[in-house]
Amino acid sequence: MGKIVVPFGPQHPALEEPESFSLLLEGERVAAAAVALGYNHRGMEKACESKTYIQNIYLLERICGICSHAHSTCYVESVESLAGIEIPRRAAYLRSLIGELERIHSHLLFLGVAGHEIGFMTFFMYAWKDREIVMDLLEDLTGNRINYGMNTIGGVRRDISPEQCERVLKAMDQLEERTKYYQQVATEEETMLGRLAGIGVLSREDGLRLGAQGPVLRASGVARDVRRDDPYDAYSELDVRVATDTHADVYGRVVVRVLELMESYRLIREIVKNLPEGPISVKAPVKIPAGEAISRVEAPRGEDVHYTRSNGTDKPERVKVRAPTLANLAAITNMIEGGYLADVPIVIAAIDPCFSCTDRTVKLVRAESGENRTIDWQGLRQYGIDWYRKQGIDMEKIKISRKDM
Amino acid sequence: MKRRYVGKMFPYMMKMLVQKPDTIDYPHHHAHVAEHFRGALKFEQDKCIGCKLCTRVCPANAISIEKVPDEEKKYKAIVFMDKCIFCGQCVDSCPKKALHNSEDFELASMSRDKLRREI
Amino acid sequence: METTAETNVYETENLLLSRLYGRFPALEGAGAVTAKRRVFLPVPMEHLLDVLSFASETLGYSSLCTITGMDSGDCFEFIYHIASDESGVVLNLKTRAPKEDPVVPTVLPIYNGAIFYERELEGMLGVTVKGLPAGRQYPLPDNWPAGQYPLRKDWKPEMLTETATEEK
Amino acid sequence: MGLSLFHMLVFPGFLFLGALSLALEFADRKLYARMQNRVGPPWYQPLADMIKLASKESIIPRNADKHIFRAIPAVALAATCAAFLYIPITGAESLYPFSGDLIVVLYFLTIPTLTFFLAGWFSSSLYAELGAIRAMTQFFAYEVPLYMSLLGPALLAGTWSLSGVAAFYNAHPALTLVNLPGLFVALFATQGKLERVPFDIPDAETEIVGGTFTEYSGRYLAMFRMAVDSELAVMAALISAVFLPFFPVNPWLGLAAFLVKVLFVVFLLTLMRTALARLRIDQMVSFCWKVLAPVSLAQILIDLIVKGALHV
Repeated sequence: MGKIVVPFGPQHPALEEPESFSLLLEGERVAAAAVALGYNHRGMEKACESKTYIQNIYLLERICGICSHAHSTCYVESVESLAGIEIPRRAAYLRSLIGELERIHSHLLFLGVAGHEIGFMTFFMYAWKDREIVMDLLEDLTGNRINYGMNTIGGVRRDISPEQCERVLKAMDQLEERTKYYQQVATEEETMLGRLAGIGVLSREDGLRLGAQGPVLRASGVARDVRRDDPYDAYSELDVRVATDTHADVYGRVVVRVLELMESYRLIREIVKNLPEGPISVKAPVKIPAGEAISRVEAPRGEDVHYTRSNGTDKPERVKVRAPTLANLAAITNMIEGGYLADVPIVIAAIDPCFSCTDRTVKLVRAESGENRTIDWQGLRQYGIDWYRKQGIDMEKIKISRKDM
Repeated sequence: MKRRYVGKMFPYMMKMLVQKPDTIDYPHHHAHVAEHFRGALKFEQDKCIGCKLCTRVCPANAISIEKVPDEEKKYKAIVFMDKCIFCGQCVDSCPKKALHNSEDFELASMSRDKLRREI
Repeated sequence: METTAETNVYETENLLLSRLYGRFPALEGAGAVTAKRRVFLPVPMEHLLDVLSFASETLGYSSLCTITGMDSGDCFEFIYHIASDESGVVLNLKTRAPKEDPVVPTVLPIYNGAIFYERELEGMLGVTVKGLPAGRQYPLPDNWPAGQYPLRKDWKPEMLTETATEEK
Repeated sequence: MGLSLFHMLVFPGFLFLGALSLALEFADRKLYARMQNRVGPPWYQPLADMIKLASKESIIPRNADKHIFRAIPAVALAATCAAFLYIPITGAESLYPFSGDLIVVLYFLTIPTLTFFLAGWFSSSLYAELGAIRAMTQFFAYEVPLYMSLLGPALLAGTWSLSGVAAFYNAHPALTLVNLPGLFVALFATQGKLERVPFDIPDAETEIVGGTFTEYSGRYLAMFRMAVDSELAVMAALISAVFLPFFPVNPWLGLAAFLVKVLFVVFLLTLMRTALARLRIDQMVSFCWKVLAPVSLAQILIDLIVKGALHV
């Protein structure tokens, strides 16, 4: 068999979101890889310029379903810095609490996805079962399972009660025990180790050179963590220990995330124990004074960067978002090339990519591409209806209004 | 190097086999939501003073307040459930607490028209 | 905004600025410390690469957070956000290019991972990044009409519909 | 004539095999789900899936050879049905026993694998071709250990007839213990044959989408699904006939014993796919040649020694 180019995406069962990798294969080995991005471009940065600061919190929170709190925290922090607002300590602690819970749910999600990519569905089911614990907890604390809506300019929107604190601590004990079990499975199960160890290697030098971030970089032995290096929220008062590993492969990335889970449980206990009393928010002005600010937040997938410039009105002049996955993508071809096709899904999954974060950025009202798609979609729908009618099933009788396209 | 096993999860699997399943048979069993869940919006007509602050803060233009014709100081809210992103900012912003989130999350509908609710 | 009486509070930040001023006397006094660990410094376009490589090699600002490109009315403004692992300081180098002929040099030789940030400048603002290898545009789709740059302030979504209808 | 038509179409042929394979698929899926702490599908789910698939539109790729594309699933299904006729069900005796039917069954069972390869190859799709090549590579890795693992017990029994093998172990149940290594090899090889975890490499969805079946849809896919399900039933029946003795004389009791044994084999197969992760093709091949092949060789050796020692 000669060289063939295999499309890996934009629609592929291994990718949870549309993104395209073209793989040049020699037999089962990947000789070269190219990344094509932009399938999820939503024009959020442009949209931010026509919405108020408050509305933008909810818009930016929806950059990503998994690290929504990281994005909204990063944004409100840059706005607070512009407005010169000091948030109450309790609010800072609560932000950190939700941030850590989000990290737990994201990392457990990753563990499950890693199992799925290597065909280990049972591991996937168990990890996601335990992810429900933290999802329920988040629903209890914030009112939603994702897109928590916890942040507002000047603090947080919901306070937590002592009973909720108890529930948090109880869940942490439960999760810690489960995580220890996963650590055992991931480091001792032969078939799993065989698929994780030694693949997708990214050396420390390459990681630094290509600007990798978060757990990917930490698995290559670089202790970089915004929570410690450039503390925000309550992290300046907390003792953040950065988990690193030197395997520099997919296995290392799994180990780092498991260690970070343990670290998050410890941090959450510390936060709940030291939760200061007081108000949860301060009044913020509608119009933000002119200026510029940049803020960094350690999202579950790595460093998240927001830059905001204001012009003195109630709407920002420019909001720039850099999600962690974009930083890691430059390194991905480096990791895929030379490996097996069978390893591509797990190597891609191991950077825990979030392509809707990466592409973020307009709601193009009646844009040409959208118009086009609608026509295609209607044509497809009509085709489907006609086909079923030939089979004696009349879809028209099942009342679906035409407007619901 | 640690010891390696094939079938490490085996004991736990056997435990799960005899345990009650964690998932539920959803449409037949009700899904549980938390106490302060942010679901579909509810509106209390007699509290509304028609300030329309909610329509101004809404990031998704999902709510509009209209005057009830022929009646003094009476307003109705029209919520576009298909646009609503359930952030609850209108609830926070309402000065008279006329809006609140309910625990209703089962909003699927065959028609977009049905998602436009006058409440 | 100016760095005056807050010397002791912003010790690291001011040290950074003085080292930069020492190496590039032309920049003297231009920098501003806006908050803890946040330094903004306007740099003329011709000094940009020199300052970036000095910061990255000598000062340890080895991580490029991102590149912000924006339309500031009469010109394009670019901000290179670079960060140091040791101090956690983010140094923001601001530079400008005229709207008629917007060209910036590529920073790929200094920051190897900058490729998507620079592609984004090309795609969203219509800036020419000199030295960037040819490749697929990002983040806009392949069938995006030429000459449409969404992040320019004079661009409106309606413009896209008009052009597209003409093409039909 | 009428009776053999009944045998072919109703029992133990097409209808019984169909019902059995859907039941086994349900058992497999339910066990899989319960071990993962899920509720799992209701009992009629496999049948509902088949009906739904069969009522969907069948799309044939423009570049594919239409006739071969349509014929292949039917061939796969026919081969497994034919193999099933030679397996003992109600007692130690199968319907049409003859010396050498063990070999015939094994040959019938290679046909589905070949059809998977052909299906992938004639689909003119990248993923399907990759799947086809993987199916072939995997075929060469597990087939030899599988044959050898079944050869050992037959050698000990001194017959090439399945009914003969069954009758022999029914008479000497204790000798089954000698064949345990062969059972181990046969179970692993079966996972390879049925393309299930840890050897679901030819249709690993996260790597090559649908693998060999990528381009199949509608009733042709339904037929393939049916073929895979019945292959599971036939393999389970074959393993239970060779490795698990106890065939009562009463045909009803025999049927009950058959069902219990087949369920047990399916349970073992489900355990494997629940507890393990998918291997890479190179790991799979080296596992088959470095572990399974030596174990099956040792099995033959043990059988020969035991045969010599006991003079049976």
